[in-house]
Amino acid sequence: MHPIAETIQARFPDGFLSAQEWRGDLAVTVKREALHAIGRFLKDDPAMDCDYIVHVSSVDWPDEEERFEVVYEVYSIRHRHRIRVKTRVPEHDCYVDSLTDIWPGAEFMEREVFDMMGIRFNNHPDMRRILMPDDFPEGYPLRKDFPLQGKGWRDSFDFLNEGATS
Amino acid sequence: MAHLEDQRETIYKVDPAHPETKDLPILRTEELLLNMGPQHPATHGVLKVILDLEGERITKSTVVMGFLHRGVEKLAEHGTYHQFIPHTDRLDYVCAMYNNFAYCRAVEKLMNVTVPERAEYLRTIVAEVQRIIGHLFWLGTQALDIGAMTVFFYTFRDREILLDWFDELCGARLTTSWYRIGGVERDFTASLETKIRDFLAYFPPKIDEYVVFLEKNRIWLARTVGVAVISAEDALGYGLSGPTLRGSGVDYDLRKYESYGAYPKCEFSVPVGKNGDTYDRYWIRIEEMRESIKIIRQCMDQMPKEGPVLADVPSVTLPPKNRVFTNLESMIQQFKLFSQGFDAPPGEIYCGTEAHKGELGFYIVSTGGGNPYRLKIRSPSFIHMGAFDFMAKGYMIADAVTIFGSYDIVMGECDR
Amino acid sequence: MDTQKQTTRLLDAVLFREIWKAMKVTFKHMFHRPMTFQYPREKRTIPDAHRGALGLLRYDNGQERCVGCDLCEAACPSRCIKVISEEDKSLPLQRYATEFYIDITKCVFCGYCVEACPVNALAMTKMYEYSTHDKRTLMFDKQRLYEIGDQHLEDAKKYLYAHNQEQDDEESRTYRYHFPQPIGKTEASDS
Amino acid sequence: MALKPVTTPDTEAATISLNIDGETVTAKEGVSLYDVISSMGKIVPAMCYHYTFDPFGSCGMCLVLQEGKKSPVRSCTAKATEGMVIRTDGEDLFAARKKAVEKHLSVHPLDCPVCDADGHCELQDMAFEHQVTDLANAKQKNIPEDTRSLVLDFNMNRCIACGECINICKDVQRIDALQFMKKGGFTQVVAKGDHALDCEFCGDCLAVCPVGAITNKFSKYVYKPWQLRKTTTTCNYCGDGCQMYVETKDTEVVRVTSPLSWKNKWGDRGDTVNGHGGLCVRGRFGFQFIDSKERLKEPLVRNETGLAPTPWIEALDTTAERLTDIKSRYGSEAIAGLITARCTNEELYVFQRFMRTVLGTNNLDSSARYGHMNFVRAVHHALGINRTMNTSADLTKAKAILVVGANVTETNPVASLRVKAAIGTYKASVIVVDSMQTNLAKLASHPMMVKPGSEGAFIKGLVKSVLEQDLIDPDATAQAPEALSALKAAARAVSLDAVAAETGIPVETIQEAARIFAEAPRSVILCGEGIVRQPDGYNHTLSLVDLAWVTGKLNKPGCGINTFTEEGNEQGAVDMGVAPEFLPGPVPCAQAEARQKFSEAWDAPLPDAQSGKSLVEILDDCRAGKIKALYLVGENPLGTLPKSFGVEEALSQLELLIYQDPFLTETAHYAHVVFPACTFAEKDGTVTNQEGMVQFLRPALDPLGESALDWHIMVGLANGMGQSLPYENTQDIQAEIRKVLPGYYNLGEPRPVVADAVAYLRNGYADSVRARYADGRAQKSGRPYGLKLIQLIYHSGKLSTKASGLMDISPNAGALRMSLEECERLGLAEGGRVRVTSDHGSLELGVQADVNVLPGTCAFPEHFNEPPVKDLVRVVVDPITHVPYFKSTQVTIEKV
Repeated sequence: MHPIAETIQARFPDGFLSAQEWRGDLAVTVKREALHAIGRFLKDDPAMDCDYIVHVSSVDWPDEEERFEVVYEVYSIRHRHRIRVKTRVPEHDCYVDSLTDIWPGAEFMEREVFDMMGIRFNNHPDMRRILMPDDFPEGYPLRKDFPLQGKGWRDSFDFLNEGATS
Repeated sequence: MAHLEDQRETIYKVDPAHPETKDLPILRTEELLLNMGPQHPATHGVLKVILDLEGERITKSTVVMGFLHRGVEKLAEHGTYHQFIPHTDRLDYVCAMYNNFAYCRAVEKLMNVTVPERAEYLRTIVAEVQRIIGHLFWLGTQALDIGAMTVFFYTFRDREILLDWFDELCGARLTTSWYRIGGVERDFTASLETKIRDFLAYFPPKIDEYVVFLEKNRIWLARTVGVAVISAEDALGYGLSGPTLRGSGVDYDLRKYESYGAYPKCEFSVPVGKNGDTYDRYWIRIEEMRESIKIIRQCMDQMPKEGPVLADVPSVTLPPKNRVFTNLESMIQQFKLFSQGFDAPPGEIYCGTEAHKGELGFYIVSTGGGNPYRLKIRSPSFIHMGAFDFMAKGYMIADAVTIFGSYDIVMGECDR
Repeated sequence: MDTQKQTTRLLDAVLFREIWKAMKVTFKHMFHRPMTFQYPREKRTIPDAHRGALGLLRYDNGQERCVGCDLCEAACPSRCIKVISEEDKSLPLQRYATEFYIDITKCVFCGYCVEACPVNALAMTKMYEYSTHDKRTLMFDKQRLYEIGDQHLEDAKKYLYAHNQEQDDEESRTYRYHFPQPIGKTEASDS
Repeated sequence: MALKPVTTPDTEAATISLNIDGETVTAKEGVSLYDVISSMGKIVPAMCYHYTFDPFGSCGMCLVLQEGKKSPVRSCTAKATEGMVIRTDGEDLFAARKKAVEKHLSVHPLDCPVCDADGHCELQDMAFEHQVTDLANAKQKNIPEDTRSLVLDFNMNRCIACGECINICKDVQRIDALQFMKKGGFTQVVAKGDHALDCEFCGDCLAVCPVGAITNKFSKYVYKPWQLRKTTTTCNYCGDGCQMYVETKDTEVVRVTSPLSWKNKWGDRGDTVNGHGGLCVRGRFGFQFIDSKERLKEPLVRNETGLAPTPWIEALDTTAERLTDIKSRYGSEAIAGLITARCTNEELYVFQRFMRTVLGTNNLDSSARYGHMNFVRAVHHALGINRTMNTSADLTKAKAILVVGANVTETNPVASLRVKAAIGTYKASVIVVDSMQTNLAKLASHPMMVKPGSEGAFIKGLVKSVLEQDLIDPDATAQAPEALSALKAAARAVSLDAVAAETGIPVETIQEAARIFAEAPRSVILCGEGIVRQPDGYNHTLSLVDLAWVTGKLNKPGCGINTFTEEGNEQGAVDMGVAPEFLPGPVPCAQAEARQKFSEAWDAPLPDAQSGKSLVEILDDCRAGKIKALYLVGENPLGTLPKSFGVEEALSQLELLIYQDPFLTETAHYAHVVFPACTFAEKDGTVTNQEGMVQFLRPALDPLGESALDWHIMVGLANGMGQSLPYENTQDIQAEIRKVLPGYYNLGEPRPVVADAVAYLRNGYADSVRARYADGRAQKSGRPYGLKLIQLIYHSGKLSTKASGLMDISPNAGALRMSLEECERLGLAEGGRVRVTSDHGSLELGVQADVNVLPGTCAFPEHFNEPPVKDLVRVVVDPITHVPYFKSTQVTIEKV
């Protein structure tokens, strides 16, 4: 296992779940209860020193019990290493602790995750939609079960369809 | 911001951070909400910022975006990897080539495809040309926003030369789609090479010209020096990247430290600022253009004269067209790749590329098959906007334009 | 040194030297040839590789190249192509497109359809002036596409050569083939 | 057959163990090595392999390395033996497989762009997967395309000679219509004897063709697989309920495909037919009616000038108003409703609830009345069950099958594969009793061609013969010894000689049949339209129960009595209580407990149990003017029943005829209101097949035009009448059915039924059996020929006549089918015309020789009304079940 993953495992034996390395990327899967503490550790520990937040993302696995995966990717400018921290949340209890207090940039990225996937973040200063309108009623667009086909506004232009069907 | 519940009218207090307000007479003032955008010429697209003002000072700003949200990430899930390239053109529509580059690099990492050497050089040259275009565009519009109109004409004139060059290279000026997974679509022709060499000779004096307009200009200095200062630590915490981060003195450039393309074979330096203000970010961009010229020149000299420009991996890259006409196996390859796409291995990768705005990254989750299961675009514009409130606090309304101008935002990329 | 710097700075400030310097550059440009051109009167020369409006092509003997294989439809990232194909009952095994639509309002001009076409029936031309008052006319149908192809045949060929879709005329004739005849028989059927 | 695993349930092969890729596996001796590998979940590429038939070994892809052998072996044709050490992967094998693909590619034409299989082609997949590039010495065949067949085009340039089409036709369908032939220097697949293909057109060859060598003519060149949206739904043409994929492009149905395909070739070879998953000609090629131009697209309401298009709201309002009016003026009894059994369970359920609670009438019936009701009522009465007793797997494994009056290969072609598998794989004895030379009779071990209308006599003969030969099962009869003696007493009225004379089967043969049936460990009875739709169908079914009971075949595993249904959901119609005598369940309508339950569930009183009229009575009452309003959902009595029955008068008497159908049929011309309904491909819901399996219908298309789902229309009418039915979507209805019929929706697998004959045998059995076995021989008619209205494999009811594909394959010839001998005897060369006279009319029509028709019989497809042969028949109504019989009569034939 990658030394960084080993360090995390040693520090957080309960929170650490697994580590994967593929194509040179290190990804660590942790329990969501431990996410905040691990984030704090990655930021503050001099050996980690991950001061730069790269992105926060989310993946939807509708067939799995813990449906959503929240992905944080952080980077250390000094040590030049990149760590991806992933955690899973079930759909009925869709909360993760926000890491905004550790990396302020997480605010916008987490808002985007909330907007697109519907995962909420505890202690987030401003948990609102960001790209979709605030009153967007139709759910979360990047979920796999978001309806793809609908009667869009283009369908109301008869002339566009006339040619195609006649 | 002061709470407004009981005190709808507040007495303006002297702010220790801005001692110049000391001399102002104490007046009764009201909090003012100013709605800037979404259709404002200086917001580079459709961006709305709600500014809470105390007098002319910004106390809080709320960014409202998403006006150009097209669900690109969702679109990616429903097309093949190859089909997504034209969509990347439309992220940062000013610098399509770099988006293509970043995306293709990410997919190549996923597919483990090695790009032929000549293609690497071609890609690097075009990417650097694109960086110059991006910086020229930024310089012109930023100067225009601040009030210096002349620079705009000059930078756009030179940008035009390069766009025409793109047109000749790939057939389009902006929406290029020239990069391919595993290489590039088309090799340089002799005339393209001559043109780029001509440009290399033509351009450096022009940079000096722009600098003449701005470097000592007292208005420019007044509007940029000490405006939107952000410390290195904060900048990192906010995830800023590119010139915006380097302006704060952080030496973080993926071209150097996670080198790719032909960059490892080129010598160039990464300009780093000191003060983290708008002026430093301007200076870095000017210097980067000079570095780009160096890189292009080195690449043109080092580049192998002959060679394939697209990797020959039958399971990923398209066959040459003339083989499609005559060989069944190439015909099959053509049909499979266009109708179903290539079969990506299950896994996930993140690949960041140093675009001229900052780190443009693609996080791709694949579960096998021809389409990405999830594709996340880490777009610098979006992330930079996250720091806007922090950076604009305490500055004047007029600086708002300067600040987001200094991130070089493009809403297509910001909203995706 | 310090005093000299101070003096320079003072003089800069008082004399607005930076303005003079900038003005010098500006005045120099008065003697340059203008970069702009007057569009409707003057036209840009468009490079061969330019990705303009799409056109459908015919073989030299006038036969439609398109066999209605729908690969362009599959390749299109913006889903703007619609091909309806059918069997040509007069010639068994002959498939052709009965209808071919390109919604040019949706087209992103990426050229993937041309790249995909296994018979090089599609090509992009240098035509770009088709603005209209009526959006309906931007739904190019088969007839319109063949008209474009016929009118801009030379441009279309140049496009194909520029993007390595075809070699030059002579060479491509040897491997150009018609369905359903196998390769090698094309010469005979061409003449 | 050597490689087929020895899986007859009686014997088990010895077990061996072998090592595959380092893992030790056990397998049965003698099975194909390939099967052993695939049972581990490893898929070795193979293009000619399909689990439904024996390995063929032509593609050369399934190479594996066996320790001790230098070169790779073909795993499909190699037998697994003890101690083998096998490697299935590796660079060398990859290269060897690549070579094999190259061999196929090098002679393959360059026509992916025009090929329909492109994108769904195994050769493409293999070439791409094995990264074949730069093939040397590629050459092309130039074989002209064979377009002679009506349905399939053969392009032998693309053929890779995998033989899948030939094998599946031979081994699974047992039709054997295709063969290899060396022609023009190439081995090609051609129809037998190099004629135009003329077979059942099940399309299995099309489904398994891994390349585009066999093309579907009805959708040739109009699609590419990647454009199509695939919807899994259930075929609605017959009671088999085959799963199928309706593939649509935008708003048109392009083709129908089956789970059986080359993509789905790694199944359980132990039980081939179970996982066959194919379709018949109707399911695969009869899809054109779905988006037919003839479909009704808007509601029509009759005004002075005729039926005029009317907006939905207005049409519903008028109809509801008029229904309310009739209800208040004449009472609920003056309203009746008929529904077709092609509707979903949900629609049938809503229909009966609508009729019973909103209209308050018990005058409702479904098309299950035309035959299936005989079977249901008989087994309900005798055994307390409501449907077929066996699953399809039982059929395959039966040792003796008695097929009485069931032309299964024509009416239910996919179900017939089970019987074919029993014949072919397990060598079952099959006794086919029919008055036609059925396809099954040709394959059966004991074909018995009886005279028309004598199937019932044959059954009695069998019972008699069982009793005579003392083949009685002592355990079964011990339950009710008095019933056995009653049966014996009753059977005295039957003489085997008389049976032999009536049926034309010698006594010895009858006795042999009885022995085979009684002595086999697992015997199954199949009865079909030749029993349940013919006079006395109810009694004949009861006689079959007698037969099964005395031989002890009622409750033994793998034994039982089964029937086949013609329409997709006849079983569902019975289960949903769409009959005057049944409530959903089905439970008898008079049962107080059930009445209480449903009355509570529906929050409305139920109409009187005795007041209900069945189909025939409804039409009679219409004619008599007692019924004033009739609601027809997909039913077309005018097209179905003979003219002599007076449907025309009945319909013209009505004050309000509401007609709801996808098509404007002849009945619609009498309608006052016509509602456009959807076809099964637009519906969402479930149907119950003849096995009792509840399966999903899923919408492949949006409703065409303004047509609406049947239950939507009923809910709309109910709303218009001021009573709302609480359904917003199909799930609501399903939830209610789940509540009132617990356990009904166990999807995918039918609930086992347990027959209990004891109560029946102990109560009044003696009287009924005496009556049944009393000499009920039909009066000898003076007319020598038996005329049968038969079902064709290419059609189903009248629905299939709207499918242009099926009409192309089997147009209405308008000719009477007669045996060759009879034709010759009457001096009728092809094209001659005859006058057919029955007691009820006379008709002149053409003649067509048909090898399947026995001498003394003539036949006409019931699907066509032109010329109106059906009008020659008079309706006979069963006194107990009220089933109308009008499928056969006696006629005289003269040459014109």
